[in-house]
Amino acid sequence: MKMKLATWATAAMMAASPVMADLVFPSMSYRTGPFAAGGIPFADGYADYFTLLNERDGGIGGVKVSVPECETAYNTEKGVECYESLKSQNPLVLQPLSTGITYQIIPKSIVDDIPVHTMGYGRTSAKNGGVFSHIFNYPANYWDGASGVVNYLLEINNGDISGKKIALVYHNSAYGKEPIRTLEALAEKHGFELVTLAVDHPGQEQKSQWLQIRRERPDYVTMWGWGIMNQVAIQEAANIRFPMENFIGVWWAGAQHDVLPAGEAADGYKAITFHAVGDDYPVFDDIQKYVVDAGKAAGAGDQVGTVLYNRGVYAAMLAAEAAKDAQAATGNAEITGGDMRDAMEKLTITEERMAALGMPNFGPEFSVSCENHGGNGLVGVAQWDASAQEWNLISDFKQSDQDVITPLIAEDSAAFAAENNIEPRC
Amino acid sequence: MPEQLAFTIEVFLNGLMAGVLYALVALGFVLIYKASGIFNYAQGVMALFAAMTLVGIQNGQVPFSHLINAIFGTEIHHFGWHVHSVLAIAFTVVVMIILAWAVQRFVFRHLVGQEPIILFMATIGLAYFLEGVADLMWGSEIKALDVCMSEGNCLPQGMNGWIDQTTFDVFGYGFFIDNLDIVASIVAALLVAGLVMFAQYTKQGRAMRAVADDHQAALSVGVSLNFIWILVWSLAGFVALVAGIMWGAKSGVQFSLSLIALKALPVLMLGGFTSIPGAIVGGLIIGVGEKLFEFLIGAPFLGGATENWFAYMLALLFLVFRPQGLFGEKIIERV
Amino acid sequence: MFYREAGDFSTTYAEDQQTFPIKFDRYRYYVVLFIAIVVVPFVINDYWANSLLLPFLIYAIAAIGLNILVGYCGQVSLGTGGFMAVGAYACYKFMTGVDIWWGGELLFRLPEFNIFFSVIMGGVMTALVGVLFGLPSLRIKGFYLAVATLAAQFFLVWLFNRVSWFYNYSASGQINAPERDLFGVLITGPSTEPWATYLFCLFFTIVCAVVARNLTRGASGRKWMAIRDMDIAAEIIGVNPLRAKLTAFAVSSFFVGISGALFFAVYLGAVEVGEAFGITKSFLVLFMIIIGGLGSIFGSFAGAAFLVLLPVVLKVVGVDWLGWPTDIVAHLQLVIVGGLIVMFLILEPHGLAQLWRVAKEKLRLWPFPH
Amino acid sequence: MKDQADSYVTDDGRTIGPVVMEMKNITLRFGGVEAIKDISFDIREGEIRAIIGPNGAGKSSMLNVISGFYVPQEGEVWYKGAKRPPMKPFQVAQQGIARTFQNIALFEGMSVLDNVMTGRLTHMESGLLGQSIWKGKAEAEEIANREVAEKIIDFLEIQAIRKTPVARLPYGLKKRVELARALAAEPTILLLDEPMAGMNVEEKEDMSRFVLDVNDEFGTTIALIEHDMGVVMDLSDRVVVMDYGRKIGDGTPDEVRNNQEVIDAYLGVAHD
Repeated sequence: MKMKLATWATAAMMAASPVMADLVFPSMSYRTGPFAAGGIPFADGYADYFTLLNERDGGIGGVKVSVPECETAYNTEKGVECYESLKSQNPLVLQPLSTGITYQIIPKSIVDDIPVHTMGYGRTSAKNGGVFSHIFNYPANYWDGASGVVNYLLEINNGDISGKKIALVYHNSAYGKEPIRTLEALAEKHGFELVTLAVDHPGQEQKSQWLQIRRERPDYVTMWGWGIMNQVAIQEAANIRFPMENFIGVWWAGAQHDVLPAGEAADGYKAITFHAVGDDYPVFDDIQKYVVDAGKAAGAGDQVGTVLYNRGVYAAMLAAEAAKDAQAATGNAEITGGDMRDAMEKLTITEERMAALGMPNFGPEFSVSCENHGGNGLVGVAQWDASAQEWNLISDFKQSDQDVITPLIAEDSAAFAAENNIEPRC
Repeated sequence: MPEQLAFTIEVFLNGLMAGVLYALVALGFVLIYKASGIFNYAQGVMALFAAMTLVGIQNGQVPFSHLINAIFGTEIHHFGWHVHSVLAIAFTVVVMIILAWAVQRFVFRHLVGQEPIILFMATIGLAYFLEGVADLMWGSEIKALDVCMSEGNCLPQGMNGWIDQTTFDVFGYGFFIDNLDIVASIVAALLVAGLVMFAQYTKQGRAMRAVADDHQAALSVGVSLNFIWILVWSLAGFVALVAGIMWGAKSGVQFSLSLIALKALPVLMLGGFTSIPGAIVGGLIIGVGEKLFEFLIGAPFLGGATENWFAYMLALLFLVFRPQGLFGEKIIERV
Repeated sequence: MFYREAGDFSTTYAEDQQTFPIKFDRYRYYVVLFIAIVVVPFVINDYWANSLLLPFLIYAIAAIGLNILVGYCGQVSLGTGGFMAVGAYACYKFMTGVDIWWGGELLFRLPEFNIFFSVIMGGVMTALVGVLFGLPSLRIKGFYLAVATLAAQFFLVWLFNRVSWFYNYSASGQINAPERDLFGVLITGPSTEPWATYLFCLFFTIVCAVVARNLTRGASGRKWMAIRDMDIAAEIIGVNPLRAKLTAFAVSSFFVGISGALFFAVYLGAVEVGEAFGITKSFLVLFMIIIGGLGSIFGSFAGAAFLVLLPVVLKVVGVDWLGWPTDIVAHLQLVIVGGLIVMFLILEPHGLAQLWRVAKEKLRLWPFPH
Repeated sequence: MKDQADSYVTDDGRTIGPVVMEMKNITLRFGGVEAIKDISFDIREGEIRAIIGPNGAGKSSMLNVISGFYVPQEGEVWYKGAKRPPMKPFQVAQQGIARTFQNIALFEGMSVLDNVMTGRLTHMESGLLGQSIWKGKAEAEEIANREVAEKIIDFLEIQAIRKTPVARLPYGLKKRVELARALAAEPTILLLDEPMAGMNVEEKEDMSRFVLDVNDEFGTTIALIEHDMGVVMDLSDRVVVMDYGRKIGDGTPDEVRNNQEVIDAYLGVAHD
């Protein structure tokens, strides 16, 4: 047995070694498993944008980009295997795409000097770059998201939601429990009542939760759902005739595949977002021309312009921009993970910059600093139009309530620093 | 009517409806176990497989297109036609019969006489295999399931509120019952009635019952075991298709659909592996029990999401006090 | 001629009852041990340790544990994931200092245990929980018991997710292994050396395997096997079925708990209960012992090695060599694992261990077939 | 009839001791069916006691009552001069009552040696911890008990198959291994449930010889159920005859042979 083990491991090592000096942006995707429906469009978008850079611009700064894909199936152990095999290829930035894998990688990435970008997931307090030197979660995190939901409710209620009742339906996992603390703090601040309802994975049966919502009669329902839970929740909300426009999901519960199974009934459902929706941007024309039509698309090419595809494109764009900055800063076309990290810490995304890339107003403007790895926490709201089958941005990106979130982040990152003997850098 | 009571009744009713859906899955288990002593863990995956096949045929997908494209570098995905639901269901039934034959021919024929636990593990392997095949065949993205018997006469996608309104007028309080659940209940009732009729009044049905009763005796009067086993696997495949349609209409068709098997297991513990009435009554008890527990105790006092383990705990406690299950006879052990 | 036992006689019962009565086997065993302890630590790197060897060693412990329960005692359990979670969370609590509360007041806080003892405590706590969930086995048998163990699986996962005491009230509900050392060598945390974590796990694996072997070749093992083969007859010849089953649950859970603790503290470093210790984990370990061989310690190793290596090999072949999309390879992997399980059950219900035995028989006679 | 406490010497010179086990008015019901109706009899130390009767007479049920597997609704079991409290089968075994089964109940997944060693389990008491370490007390105990087991194996002439898995053995040998397992327990009373069922004449002769030798060499008290009247009459000191759950005769083989009720039962006279 030992013999075999050694042979195969050697084979694995050889296969995992880098082939040529490309700029390596690994894609830790999950095209299988319970969350495949969400993983496929993101992975397609991420890969297609880099393919576009290669095809249209000849790479970044003249160096070709390679996107080795490693299937994690949203599973932490596979994520570890991916991390270890990708580590040796000099990756510039990792997008673990799962909260579990992120937590696993956080301490290692510092040791291995590989920056990690967890966009809209992962450990929220990683926003405190002083403690989490290699973790970036710009442009927004879950606590921004929770605050964004409340902000939007304040907006449509003319700034007063005291006495209102808001129910949170959440995936009974670390991810789902993320917004609770923020919402509790906000409930105190704004005087609304918070009801929390847990749904066990996978969430195929949510009758009792929605019957409780029927009983509690909340004014608004917000949802931290993922996977099949989203579709069932929207269906059940329709069943109890809960008004869809009062139902707001997190950005992981606001894609096409979440609302399509419910059909007409999902019309009016809302979800927060930190990037634009729809395919009305010049960059998609280029993707169509250089990537899809050229037969180089990562998937079937039918996902272009869907919410999670856009998120993949957006993540790739942010990574590519940071890489450009790093090349400019070092004066070197071939950069390392360390260079990339330094550039990410100084990244500034402006309206002009996005427009120049063919993505005007695609996401919020933000800038990163050592203290702030999380951007400004600008959150927008999109709404589903079932008849046109498209998402529309109905509230522009707005600042989340930093008065509430900052102390929570300070507290949690301090705990991590204490646990791991980290001296804050700034 | 006091609010709490009204809500409790509502939860009770919805629990019954959920129980019907659980029973629907459990039924497939019972059919196979009764006839062949195989505890078929793959029943859930069969539901997924059936539902995916149905949607795939409806949408004119090319089976294994991803694999073909990967190997030959082609770009094929769809045939470009759309098949009517009724026809698609018929095709799917054919596929399930072929599957039943293949399972019998390539797996269980070689495992005749093995211990039950080995057979059980084989079905777990089968479950993985089928899941992989289903994904390879039709792709792992989520698909909406839309079944129409005729134009405009489709499976309901959501409640129309009629019951709510009517009961509100009568009791001064509206009861919520999902009309998909009502459809499911009717379908389940028809299915059970059909199965009973089949078992009672057809030659094959009688042979099936004979096999369930005593393999040896059935063999000795000239019943082909092989045929009967293919028959029950086909029937179980059909039941899986119905369960897959009902669950798929609720949540779309994707990977997690296979996990409905886990919902049926406590039902089986309670009702016994060999009893069709047991599966139905067990399903109802589990459905009502877990909903009421979550509603009255779980959510208010324990933080919610208790349904999964409560169903198992309920079945476990029940079995500790009555090991023979709901409808089983007291077992006299002999040496 | 490669493998011979001629001229190899036992002259005492002690010699006859040792683990490897045949000299050739014994020497090979020493060679493997030598390589594992002395050679591997010098050549190991991060990829080997974290992707292959640690999961192999840790799953081997879990598989040995489950094999005692299923393979030796005949009690099928689908609760392995839940029991591993108990080990992981117990280990976490002991390594960060257990805080005992009463009526909202902090009564006292145990000192932080050394990582070594934390892992042991993970095993001990799991053994206690295992006994608790083993109690119904006296009345519930066969499939009914298998399904009943799912109650443990779901309940335990729910419990660790729900009660914040278990994850020290952290905001995310995840548990993170803080940096801990043994004799000044880091064992947990991000800065560990691969050889250190490897040797730490190897130590537990070897001890667990030896203990399992000792138990199964002695009186306890015979009691378990008697219960497995015919529980009524066993009871009539004087085996207390409750005690036999509960010791099997306790020993099995102890091993599973150790593996859960190592899985969390040394291998992953951070886990979330529902994801890491869900029902798929229960099935995975069960597959290991089916493929490896029920009722065989060697089989537990073989099964663990097989299922840890298979995905990596498939990935290398499918993605890196053939260049297929990752999702197709992942789907194929399901097909292959499922197909292999069915194939093994048809061709060799006793798994890799039996194949190994048959191969040895053949080798013994080679080159003369008779 | 001799007094319960007395010993006596048989014609062939064996000493039969006082009563070691006594069944008093045992009644056993399954639901509405009475399997045993108010039966009393005793077993003396060192004797070979047979229970005979046609199929369905309740013989096996009687054995199951003795080994504690069935709990009678009425009646008492006295063992070594004291009333036996309700106990589980394994406790009965620990008191020194071993048995074989009508349908062989060997542990098919284990070797012959291991099967015989399971008979020694009631004599082994090292704890889990000791066994985990193996070296020391546990190993010493293992070897001591192995020696006893090997003696039994020698005695029953099954040395050559000791490492063979029992599943591979032919029927006759299985029966012998089962006897070995029961003997390994060094029981006070050995219960044999149809030890010669399904055997050919030669095998029967072998088995009869073993039964007599066991009784002779170890002084083990034996209670056996057997169909073959010839064998029973040759082997046993005293015989209980059962029919339809009732006792219809009890005494020496000669007494039983001449009992009218027994003759009727065996010749099939219609019951009232």
